[in-house]
Amino acid sequence: MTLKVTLITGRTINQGANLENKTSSDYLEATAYCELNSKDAGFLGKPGSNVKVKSRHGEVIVKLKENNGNPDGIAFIPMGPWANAVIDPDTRGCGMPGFKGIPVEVEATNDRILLMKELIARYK
Amino acid sequence: MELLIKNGAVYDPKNGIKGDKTDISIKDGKIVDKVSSKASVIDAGGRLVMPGGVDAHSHIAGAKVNVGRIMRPEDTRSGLKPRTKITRPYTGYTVPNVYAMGYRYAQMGYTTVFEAAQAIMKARHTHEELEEIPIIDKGALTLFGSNWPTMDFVREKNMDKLAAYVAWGLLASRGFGVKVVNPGGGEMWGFGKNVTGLDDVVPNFDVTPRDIIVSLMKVNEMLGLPHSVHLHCNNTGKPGDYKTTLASMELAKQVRPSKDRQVLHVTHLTFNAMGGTNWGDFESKADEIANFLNNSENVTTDMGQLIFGSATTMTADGPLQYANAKLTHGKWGNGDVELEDASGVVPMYYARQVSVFSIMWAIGLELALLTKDPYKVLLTTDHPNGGPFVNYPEVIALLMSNKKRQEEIKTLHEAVHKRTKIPGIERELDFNDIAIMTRAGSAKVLGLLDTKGHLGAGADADIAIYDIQPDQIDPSVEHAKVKSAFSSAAYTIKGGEIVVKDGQIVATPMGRTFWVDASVPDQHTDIMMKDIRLKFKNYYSINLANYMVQDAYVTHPNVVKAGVISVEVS
Amino acid sequence: MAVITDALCPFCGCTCDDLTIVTEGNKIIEAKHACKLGAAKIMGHHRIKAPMMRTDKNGNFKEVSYEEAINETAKILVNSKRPLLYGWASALCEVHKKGILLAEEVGGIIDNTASVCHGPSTLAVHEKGLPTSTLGQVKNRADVVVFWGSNPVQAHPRHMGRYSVFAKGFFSDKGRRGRKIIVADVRKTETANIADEYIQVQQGSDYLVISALRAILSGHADVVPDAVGGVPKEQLVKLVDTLKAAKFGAVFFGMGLTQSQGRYKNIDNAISLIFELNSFTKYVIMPMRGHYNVTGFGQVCSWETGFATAVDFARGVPYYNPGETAANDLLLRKEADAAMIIAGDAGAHFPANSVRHLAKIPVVQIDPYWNPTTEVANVVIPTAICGIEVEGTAYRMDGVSLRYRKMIEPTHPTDMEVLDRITERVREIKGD
Amino acid sequence: MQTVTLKPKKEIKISVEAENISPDKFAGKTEKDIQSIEIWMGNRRTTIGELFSVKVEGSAPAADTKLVLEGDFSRVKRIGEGMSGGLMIIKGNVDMHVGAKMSGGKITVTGNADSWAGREMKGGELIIEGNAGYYLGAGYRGETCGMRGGKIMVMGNALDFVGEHMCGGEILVKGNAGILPGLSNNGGKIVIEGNTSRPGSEMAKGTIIVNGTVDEMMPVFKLEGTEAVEGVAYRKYTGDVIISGKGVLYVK
Repeated sequence: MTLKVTLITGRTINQGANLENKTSSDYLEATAYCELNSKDAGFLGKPGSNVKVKSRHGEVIVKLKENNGNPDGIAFIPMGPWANAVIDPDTRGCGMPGFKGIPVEVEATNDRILLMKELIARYK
Repeated sequence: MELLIKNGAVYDPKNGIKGDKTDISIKDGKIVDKVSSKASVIDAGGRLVMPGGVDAHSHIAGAKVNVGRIMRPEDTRSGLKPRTKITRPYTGYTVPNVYAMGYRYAQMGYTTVFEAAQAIMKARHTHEELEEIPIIDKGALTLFGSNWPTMDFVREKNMDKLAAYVAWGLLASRGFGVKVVNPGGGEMWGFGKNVTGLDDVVPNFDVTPRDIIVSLMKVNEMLGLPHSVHLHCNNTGKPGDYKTTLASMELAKQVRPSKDRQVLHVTHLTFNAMGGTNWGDFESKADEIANFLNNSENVTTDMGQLIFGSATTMTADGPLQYANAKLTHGKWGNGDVELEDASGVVPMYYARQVSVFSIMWAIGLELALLTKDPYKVLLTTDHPNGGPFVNYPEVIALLMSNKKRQEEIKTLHEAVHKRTKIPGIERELDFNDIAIMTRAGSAKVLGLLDTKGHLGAGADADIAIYDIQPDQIDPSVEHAKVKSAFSSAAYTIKGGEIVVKDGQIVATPMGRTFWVDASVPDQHTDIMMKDIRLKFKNYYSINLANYMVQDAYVTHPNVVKAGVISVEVS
Repeated sequence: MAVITDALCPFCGCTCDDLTIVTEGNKIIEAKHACKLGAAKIMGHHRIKAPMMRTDKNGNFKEVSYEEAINETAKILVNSKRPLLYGWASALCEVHKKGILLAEEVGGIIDNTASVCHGPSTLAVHEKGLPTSTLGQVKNRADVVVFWGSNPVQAHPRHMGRYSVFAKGFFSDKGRRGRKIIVADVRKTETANIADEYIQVQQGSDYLVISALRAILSGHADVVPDAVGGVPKEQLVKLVDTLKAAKFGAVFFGMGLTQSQGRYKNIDNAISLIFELNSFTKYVIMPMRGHYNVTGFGQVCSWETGFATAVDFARGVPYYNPGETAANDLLLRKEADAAMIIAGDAGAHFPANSVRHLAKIPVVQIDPYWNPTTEVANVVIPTAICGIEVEGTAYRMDGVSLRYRKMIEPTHPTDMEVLDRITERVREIKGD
Repeated sequence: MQTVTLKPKKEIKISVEAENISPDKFAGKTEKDIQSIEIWMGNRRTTIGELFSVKVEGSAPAADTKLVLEGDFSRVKRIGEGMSGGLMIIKGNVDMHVGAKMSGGKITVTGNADSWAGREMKGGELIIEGNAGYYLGAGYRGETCGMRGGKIMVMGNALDFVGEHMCGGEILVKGNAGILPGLSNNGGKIVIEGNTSRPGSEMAKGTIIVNGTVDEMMPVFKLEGTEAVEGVAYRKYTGDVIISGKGVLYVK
């Protein structure tokens, strides 16, 4: 099924610890995932399975994770290239793109998560 | 390198020269008795020659100045001048960028400027900015009036420890002198409170503003610092504050100066000579302050003249600034510094037709005109509190021309007639008075009169030539010409180098930073440091090892030595 | 083996200055007292070895000399009509000064990573000012601390211990027990888990909630509806009482405010709340700055140009208007025709469309590490790591400047050296 | 009457700063004069003649000068900045700051205008037949006053912060407006025919009328009952109560 939720992005300690280590699998582990609470995640699959996150602005494959700190309908992806594939680029006259509050659709997928280099290669 | 300035109408108050045609010889950055025939020559052609201007109180660098810039992009977009091959871009009016700061002072013939307040903990920032201000010599006064160690040592009545702390604090901040702002009030503002007068007790520290001021004056003289204590009084900026100002000035009688200068400099009197009980019955009490100054020998002041238009108020007086922000309903910057002091920044617009501002405009002028000795009242605008320093020529013209004052008064709120004395004051200052208030006097107040503010042999070759001939102008009538000449120097010479010609910057050498290295007996420092180390262990949010300003931030130092001497306390 | 004490951490805006660094040879073997973030950076990762260039973005890099890479960089900048010089946050103030001079020389736009972090906080300061203090004031005095849209457990791990939650000080000798901790966020973060009170705000509604608090504080609870932004009115009324009861309150905010609906207006509103709370008791507010010296760039840029960031030098005088002159504005509008990215990673932290434009224009990267920006760069110049291999100045999140120590000797030229050489080459090409 | 027609010679990608395109700057000038007027493209100083073809008919003072801009001006900023009189028709889209600080005359944009249209406007008339971007009729960073006088009409939609810091004048948006219109309003009148959200925050003075739906109301207004404005019944609110504001917000 397709779950319609609001996406926010943000820092995490593992994302930060791998900030200078972005070609590594540790960085991918730390940033290429989407957190939902277990109720929302339950509609999509098991934690650790892949999901496709789609917005008006793009789509990206990331790993599903559970975090029950999230209220219903709120998805979280750590800041980084995977999150940025779907965020709202509009700077709304302030210079700041929309990293939080993006309507997205999340669905289960068998597609694999792109490596950092592959992800950026899409933009060339 | 040699340079000879011929045919100048020289005003050099320290050396008693009042408009005489005197040649000035310059060699290797200093004024000398004579130069060889190889010297380059500037023919001043009878034009006005003065020592380079010296400003003893201006906010030109550091945390609160930058807060002003960050708060005010609308100010930054005024005064723009694009970069040239010689100069970086100029920006801003009340809060100029570092480049405009140096260029504009030099263009007015000023060569030495002192930043009036830095907290030790934020001194590194002050010096980062000072390092980027071109041309002028500069220095910064260090805040001591609400510092926890100050209050501890005052409470213990241990002047040796206090002197050791002041000496160490000057070294830590590369500071030039002791600034005291609303003593005790800075600490109380930590909990949103304030002192209301000299005898309020600061909770937890058990000292009064009176104790703090007197103790700091004593150790200032014990250390024989070049400058005296530099005081921003308690209650500043409130109707009726002149009483606190007078009471604070009285305290100076308790201490004898260690040098040929005052023991207390009370700053920006426009904000401290206010009568009345509220903004409704607000009136000028500049006459009472002037009366005090006329009968006292150990206190000096500066005008802090108000300039109509845009200003940015900035001071370590945190509670005053919150009160100001409540009046303006506008932006409020607050910057308390742990264990040391407070600070605040509030934009202001001084409109002519507002009674309070009309009266404040009169206060600065009254003070300068009613005080007989110009050495006792320096010309400042407390930049950018009363207004930006680029308006000094306007102030000079006002002081030299009653006609101009009367023209101005016509445009002001009628309160200026009823609640000030300015309409009836006819005194007009002459070029010698102006040279004192902007050169010799400021240098004397700072304790730098040996090398600054005069044109005798041994002085720094800092010289301004203005495009007016004193014997052919009547400043009383031709005040516009006077203002224009002081706005744009024909020549500014800094350390023997021509930096301004016909009002344009032609060279941008780096000036020096003056700071005071005061020695005290090692055992006093050792005892004092025990307390300081505890403060860092328990209360500061950084380590002692990372506190003091390193040499890397003072790349062109001019170190003035001082140290413990015995002081007579009457 | 050598030991450096009182060393400063070059990771986040806390700039902890109590690290003990143990080195052996020219290698760091231990970073005592550092948190996970700081330790990761200090202990280091794989570095870019040598300068690289490629003629085509899909082509391979070839290693080149510094001289070649610097010459190419200068050519790219001089030929550009609208160069963007972006990044700067993981560099020292000494680098910023040189960067601003270079931006002036090439008529470029200089912007820093605050653009996607606390840039909106600066816009709010233009509106309302900033009632703040140094962190030691919070440590010594605070009895109420609010984290709004910020999550120090993940982003500033030692903030709570050193300054805000557990720290003990002169008037706060009870530490955590003497403080009320309030967290307002859209999800229950790890920081919320240690709070005394958690306010769950509906995503994008912070502005409304702050206005409701201001209305209640100003005695107008009557106009506030039963719930605002998902928060029940009773909870808001209670929160106002708690805030007012403080002797010293501090509000720390993060990207939960700067990046959500309303952007800087959320902070603008929060600053007004602080202004009004000061009529009752003492309050300060502070942004939780991310990179260790992102604050420093704003300081340097302000004293050099009068504007804190996003400064356009195209016409020789600084012009400033985020929304028009910030990095993503330029990239999304496809205005920039060249970019130099230094000490920041636009490739990783900009939206896809901005990265797409970077992929189309000549890009120079100056950085110690290989990251997504490298993938879209034409020229890559590796440099020494500021704050580890290079000493100099950085500003803590509260505006306290500190001098970073050198821990080990650099194996690459410093950013300062590289920028000096680029500027020199730019002047030669321009014939100045 | 003088008519000047400008057409871009080629596609403009790098932003052009064109405060010199205004009746005040063109009045009484020949084609050659106008061609040599300075204009900036990115960091390059160039001329109007380099970028645009110029056709001049007649010669007149600014008040009787009409500018016709044909072609793509969507990367040309600051057109008509500070304009004091005359007419300007921009046939198509235009970039940021069109009509900024204008004090008189009339500008018509037949397409869309990007952000800051009519910034700090003092007088005159600005008509945008398409959509407007952010900060329509707003101020500059840090200023306390945005639009002070004159009239702006947008036939389509406008984005966030319409009339921020407005101190006078009138703005009419026929379509929808983004969030926070009339923010920190200190005078003037804003009419939004369509929908909007969070109008009138920190409003001290002035009037805002919303004829569509208000998605989210600010919790800072006092409901004063209903009132008819030109025969239409509205719920009338006053506020912002936090700052004891005397602003009036009418919502249908």
